[in-house]
Amino acid sequence: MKYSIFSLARAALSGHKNWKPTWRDAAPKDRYDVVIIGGGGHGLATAWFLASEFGIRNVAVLEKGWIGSGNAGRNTTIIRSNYGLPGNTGFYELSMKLWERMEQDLNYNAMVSQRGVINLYHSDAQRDAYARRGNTMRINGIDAELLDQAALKKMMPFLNFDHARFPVQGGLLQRRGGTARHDAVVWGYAHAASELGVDIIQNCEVTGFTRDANGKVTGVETSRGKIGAGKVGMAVAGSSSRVAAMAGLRLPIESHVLQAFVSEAIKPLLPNVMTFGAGHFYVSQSDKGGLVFGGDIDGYNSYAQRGNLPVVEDVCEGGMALIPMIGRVRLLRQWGGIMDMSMDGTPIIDKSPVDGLYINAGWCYGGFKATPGSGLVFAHLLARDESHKEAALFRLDRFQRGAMIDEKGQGAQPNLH
Amino acid sequence: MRIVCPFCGERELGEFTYLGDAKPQRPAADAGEDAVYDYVYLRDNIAGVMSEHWYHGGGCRAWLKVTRNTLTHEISAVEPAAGAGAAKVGA
Amino acid sequence: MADFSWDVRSPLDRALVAGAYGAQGDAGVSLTEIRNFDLVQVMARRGKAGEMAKAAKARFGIAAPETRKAVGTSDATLIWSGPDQFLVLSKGGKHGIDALAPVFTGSASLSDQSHARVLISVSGEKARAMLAKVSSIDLHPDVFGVGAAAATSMDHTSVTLWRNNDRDGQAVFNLLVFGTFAESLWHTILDSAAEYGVTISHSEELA
Amino acid sequence: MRGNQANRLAAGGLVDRSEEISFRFDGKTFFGFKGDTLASALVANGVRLVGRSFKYHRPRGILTAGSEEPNALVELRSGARREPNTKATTAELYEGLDAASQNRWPSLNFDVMAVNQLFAPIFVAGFYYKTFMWPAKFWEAIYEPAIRRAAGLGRAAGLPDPDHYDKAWAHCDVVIAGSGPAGLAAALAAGRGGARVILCEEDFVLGGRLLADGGTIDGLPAAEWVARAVAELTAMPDVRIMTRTTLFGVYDGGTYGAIERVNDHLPVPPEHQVRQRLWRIVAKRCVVAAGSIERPIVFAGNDTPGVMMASAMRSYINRYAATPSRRIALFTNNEDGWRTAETAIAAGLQVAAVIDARPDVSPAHRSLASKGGFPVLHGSVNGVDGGKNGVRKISVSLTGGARAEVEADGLAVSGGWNPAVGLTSYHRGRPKWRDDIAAFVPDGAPPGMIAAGAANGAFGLGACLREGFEAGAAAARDAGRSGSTGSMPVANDEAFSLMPVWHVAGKGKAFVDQQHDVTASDVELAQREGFQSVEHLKRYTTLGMATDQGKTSNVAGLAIMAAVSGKSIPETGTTIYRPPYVPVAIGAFAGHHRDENFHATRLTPSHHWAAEQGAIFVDTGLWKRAQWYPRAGEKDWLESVTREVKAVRGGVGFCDVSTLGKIDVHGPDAGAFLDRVYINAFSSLAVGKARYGLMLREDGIVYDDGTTSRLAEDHYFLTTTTAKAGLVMQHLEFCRQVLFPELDVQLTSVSDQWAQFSIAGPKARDLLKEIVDPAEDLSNEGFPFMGARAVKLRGGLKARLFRISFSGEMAFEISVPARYGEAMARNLMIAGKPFGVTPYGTEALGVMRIEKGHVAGPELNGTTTAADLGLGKMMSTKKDFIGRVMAGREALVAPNRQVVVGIKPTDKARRLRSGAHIVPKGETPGPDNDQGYVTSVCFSPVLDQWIGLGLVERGRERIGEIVQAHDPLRGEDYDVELCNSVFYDPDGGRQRG
Repeated sequence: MKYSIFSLARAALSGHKNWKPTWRDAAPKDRYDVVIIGGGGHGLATAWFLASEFGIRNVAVLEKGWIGSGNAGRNTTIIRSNYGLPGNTGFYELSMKLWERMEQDLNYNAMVSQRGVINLYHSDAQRDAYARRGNTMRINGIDAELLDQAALKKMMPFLNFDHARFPVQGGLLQRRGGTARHDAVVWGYAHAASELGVDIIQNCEVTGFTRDANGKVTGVETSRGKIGAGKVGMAVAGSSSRVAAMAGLRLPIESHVLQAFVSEAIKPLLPNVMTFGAGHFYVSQSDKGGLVFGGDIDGYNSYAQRGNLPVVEDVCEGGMALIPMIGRVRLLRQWGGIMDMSMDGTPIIDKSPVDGLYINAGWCYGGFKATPGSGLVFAHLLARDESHKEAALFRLDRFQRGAMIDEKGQGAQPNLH
Repeated sequence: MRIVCPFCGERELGEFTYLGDAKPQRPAADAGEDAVYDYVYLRDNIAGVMSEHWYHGGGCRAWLKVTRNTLTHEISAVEPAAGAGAAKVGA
Repeated sequence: MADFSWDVRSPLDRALVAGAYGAQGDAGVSLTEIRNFDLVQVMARRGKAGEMAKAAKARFGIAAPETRKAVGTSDATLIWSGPDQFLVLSKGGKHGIDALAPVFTGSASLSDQSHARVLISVSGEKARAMLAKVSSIDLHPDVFGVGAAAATSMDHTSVTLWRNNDRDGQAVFNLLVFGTFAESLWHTILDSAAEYGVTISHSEELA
Repeated sequence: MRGNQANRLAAGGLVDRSEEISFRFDGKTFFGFKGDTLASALVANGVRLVGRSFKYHRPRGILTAGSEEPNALVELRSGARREPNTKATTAELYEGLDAASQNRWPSLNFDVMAVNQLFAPIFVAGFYYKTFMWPAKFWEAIYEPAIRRAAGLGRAAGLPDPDHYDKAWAHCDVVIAGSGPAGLAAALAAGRGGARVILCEEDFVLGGRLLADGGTIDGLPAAEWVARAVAELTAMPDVRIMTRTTLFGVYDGGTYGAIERVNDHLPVPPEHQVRQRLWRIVAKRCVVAAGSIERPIVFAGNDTPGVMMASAMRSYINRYAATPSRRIALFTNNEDGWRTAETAIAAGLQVAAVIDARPDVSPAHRSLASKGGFPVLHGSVNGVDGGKNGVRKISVSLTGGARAEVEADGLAVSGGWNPAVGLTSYHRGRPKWRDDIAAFVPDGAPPGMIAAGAANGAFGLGACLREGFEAGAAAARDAGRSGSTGSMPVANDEAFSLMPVWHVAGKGKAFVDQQHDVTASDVELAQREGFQSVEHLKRYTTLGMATDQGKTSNVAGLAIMAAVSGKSIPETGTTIYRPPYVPVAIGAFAGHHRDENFHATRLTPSHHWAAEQGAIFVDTGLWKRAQWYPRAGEKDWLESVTREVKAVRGGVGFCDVSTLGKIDVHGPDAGAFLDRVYINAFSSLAVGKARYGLMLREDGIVYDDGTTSRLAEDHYFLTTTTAKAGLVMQHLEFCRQVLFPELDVQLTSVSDQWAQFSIAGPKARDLLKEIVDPAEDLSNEGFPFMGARAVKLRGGLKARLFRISFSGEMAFEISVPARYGEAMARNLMIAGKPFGVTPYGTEALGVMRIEKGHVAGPELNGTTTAADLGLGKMMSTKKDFIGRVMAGREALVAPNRQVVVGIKPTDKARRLRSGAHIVPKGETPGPDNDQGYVTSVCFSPVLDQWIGLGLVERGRERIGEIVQAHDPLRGEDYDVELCNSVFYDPDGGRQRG
């Protein structure tokens, strides 16, 4: 059903008794043209693009728990396209353009808020690295501005300019960057995909793959029975290695815990999204009023979805060092998500060595902003059996060929990306 | 998390640095590119009990082999790397 | 021919201001920097732990610590600093690197650390309360008794910590910190101790 | 007494009437007593309206007496110390306390935003997902700002926090959360047993519910028993009692987080003291005796000021001698609620009626009713008639369908009790449902943790003491303490009978989550729209996401969800519990590490000397390094740096390079070891010689570089870059201990042992002769380029001397023990006077390395190979080394890679900037012709123009080509020439000379 202020007003008259479910809670059919494992943002977006862009509507999205129960529902909701290396730059901008039309595409308000994302620099070397990156963005038609300290003082007078261990010198600003309401993105894609006939099947855990004589994947075994599939796509960041292992694959990925935090809700305090350049801290304020912030991963392999105190302290130290006015704001809740940390910090969207199985993985902690772009290029790969041009470098074999896309220059050490 | 360093006793997480899975062994010089690729890039990424390399850089600077459950963070064993405390070897 | 002198300066030369600091009244913490000492790192060679131990016994008359302990002789303190290694703390060159080199030939590798570290002695009835702010290890008397030693970190900086003999009924903790971090860590320690009141001094004598 | 505390009882309570305290709420002055909370003082003064709700701005009062409070949130203090969303129920009263109500305009009493209530029919759960979509541009411009302004209750200070915080570690056998009967009993058992105990109590007095509910323990009145227990515990040296301290989280390995509000009960912290302290408590065992939280019942108007939890009402009357209401009605579905009627009567208050949902009540209570002269109505409250000034009338639907009305100015509600299952559930353990008490109890607690007493669903006083005592004794035993635990305190168990009632149908809004204005119909709507998982329910309605994390609302919410979806409550399940148990100030987690103390600071041995010279310092990692030494009359940094460079190139200068990582590599296999970690050979290096070395990561990418010297057969002195010093040490230890344990090699960091100075320039040797012992041969023959040896200095000081050059001039690096570093700087100035010696900083160092084409940080960026840097020939083919195999991968040896090349603007007056990209001349810049970028730049005094290094596609094959420097960020486009990266003295004659 169509959402608008009018339908809302109409519904109010009848005490909101007539709303239908936002998406159909479907039961599995015997067979689908495409089965997508993972009912997160990426999986649901992929299903919607398959149905809307490529006309493939006999699609199922299988979710082990409730949709959005993975990283889609645990992230810090930042969207941006300020990447510096070929492969990333174009892809994330493709995604950004899709964010900009998401509400109209989906008829669902995901609260996409282009309030600006600024990466602060604290040294000449950092400034130079940002200049290089910002110029890459501009060359690729992406908005970017290099701000000096004076401009920053105007824009964010609350930053610690006077007593900082590492004084802020300026920042790289992308005004089109910002935030979106993470759960609403999941529900919006579920809503729109469901309207186009996609089956969204919750509480359906994949336990194995069915293969034919040639080893081609012909479907999946699940906690709700066998489901046949022309093609199977996996979008299960955090658990990619576990699902791939069911098909006998080892991936260049480690699972790590990334913690995130939210403060008590307060009246508007922070105007945009900011990232500390001399410590592990980034923050934005949600429309509900909480400061949503985070920092670095805990640094050890983990599937526990919870972290430890040293990182909580490290992140809050960064916060206080950068914004001393948040000292009395209270941290309300801490949680953790499982990150698919790849060996170069860049995702993998490719056919797998196993015929019929397609991989969408390795998002590290950058998966949320990629949601629409990931959905489009993965749908493209599933529909056409060839990479979308903006995902052509996210190949699985790039590590064998030495064609890594390593923004941080940390090499095959996932916990440093 | 607390790790019982075989040399220093129980210490808090902040004194240690993580490297990763201790299972992959560095291939011999003549093993070839595929073997080294596998060693450098591919991981079992175990959900469960895993043997890992940790460095006690904030303490005695020993490299350790820690057996830890990645689902619960529970640590079941810690032993020194082959070259930590090697002065006792054969002595 | 220019004439000039080689005067020695501790990394705390400027930061350390002798006297009282922080809260008024009886000081709960007393901090003393001990200056100008010899410190040698002794690391056994592969498979030579036994020989190193023999050499140490012969030189110092006591066994070098093989576990987290500090042992003292009349003119040296041997402090465990990790597997197969210990530090020799002394004064006046008697156990300096040149003197010890021949002692451990073939059994251990020696490295001079005399100038790499700053030695701070912490005591007072609030010493443990203050140290609890910068050290994550358990300093309860039953756990960290006289002669206990630890290679650990304070404020993310490596330190060697050991407990000396008590002085007038109170525990004394000795702290070897890296020289280039010393001023920074010193200020952190002062901030941690301020609420208890501090007396600050420096000395040429090994406690 | 100055104040007229109208609702304060004449006697009783734990407040200290001898200490009257004045405080302000919304600008009006009131008085209370020491021992009050802000809430109890407001109650004593008859203040009922304390806040406005989140969405509808409905008037709200005080619901509870603890940290579960959803409504009575205030802005405490003012100016830079303003604390939004502070619970009046836990804020300790102090002289001059200043608090303001939140989320209202212009005033609490008259709040125009209350107009929102008119739109209530539209403002249902999730309404914003369905609208505000057109036109797209309007979201940031209009809709979102309006929503953001409306959201959030209190206002943060908006000024730097002036208070200090610190953090500390504590270690014990048993940590106990809560000092009620179970907590005190646990502490007694564990303490007597000989355990090291830490007892955390978030309140400022010990006793928990005993403070409000009393009782008899070991034949003593509860208060007296508590006093004795506390006295006994205080006498135990290894028992530490921490009041005003909340255990908020449990982490791996028995690490617990606790927050101590050291000075929040004072207007400002005393000098040298912190506001709050974060504790990391390491404990072998943990006893959770955090009690339980009484739960509301959801009915229309249940948010009216004057509606209060029954137990909270007892707290205010018994503990604070303050009466929330004069004529009280009680709505209960369980035995325990009746205590409030008893309390009210004992306090001489009127009981209007008891509405009990259960079919029958005990004879004792019947006689209480007749004595008290109030009716017992069997049924449920289904509506409250009242407003911002409180409750007037209560409507009751009686069992059997009849209706009744009760006149009362206060309504006490008891829907039963929920054990505080937070701490026990933080490791993803899910609490389990118990039908007999209709509540979730702990299950799957983290290792070493056990819940006792009400926190474990044992609600009787006797049971609390028993469970607490046994848990404490067991914890001590598990920790290896075998002392005798003495006798267990005993008390009677009250009867407990409850008939679950979650939601009573009625007209008007019935609130589940009062702070977030989530109503029963919102829960039903969520279910209707398919948000049936409890996590979906929470996220769609925001149920339980407010500052109380749903302590009073979660269970009721999922009970209602269960009812509408036809599932049982356990089937419906709970959401994931997350720490902290109570919100914790961000400043406390940061502690001492803020402002200049954010990170440690490393100082070079000559730092204070350089400061005296007026050096400008730059942060490199943790180091402060002299960047340049300005002189009077110099107009900018460039003029100073240019002078320093010219002084070196024309005479002699020196620079403190002690920040380089320095490592002693000892042992018979030291050479073999270095052969494996460097791409080039070191076993072949002669004693007395230095060599430049390059290290790769195992993936074939350059890791670090530096010169390493052989001081003896079995002793090398290795240097690393400043940036990588610590990491290289870790990497080398990994190689030594893990990869090559068979090698006999030892590593020691000597970074802090040596003060190292670079002495560079044509007159370097002349200056050095003044410093070193005349007996030392410094001639080119006696000490040639790349020589390395120990030398004696004038005055006998021992030093190490290296003939290495980063500047391209004849240069030496000299190392002296660090405490002589400052003397060395002074002596170089004295001895160098005749030669015009000039100290230079990192900028001049950088200029000279660029002029010489030496690569550094910007080129060693973690993606470049040895060949990219022009150092491919260094890779030995005769040995294995780290990174050898992966370095050969196709894409890493591709012909079109971006490689290091020199770059200079064709217009000599033009400034070159790092970060500018390189595109072919005449082409329009785009993704397809973006061929590289400028990595490092400087103004070269020698060439009298800006020059730089860059990483450019096939750069070395294109020397002489004119290309375009494209810098849209700074709006610049200009021509540059690709040139040899060695701009100065390419054949190296000067450094060998």
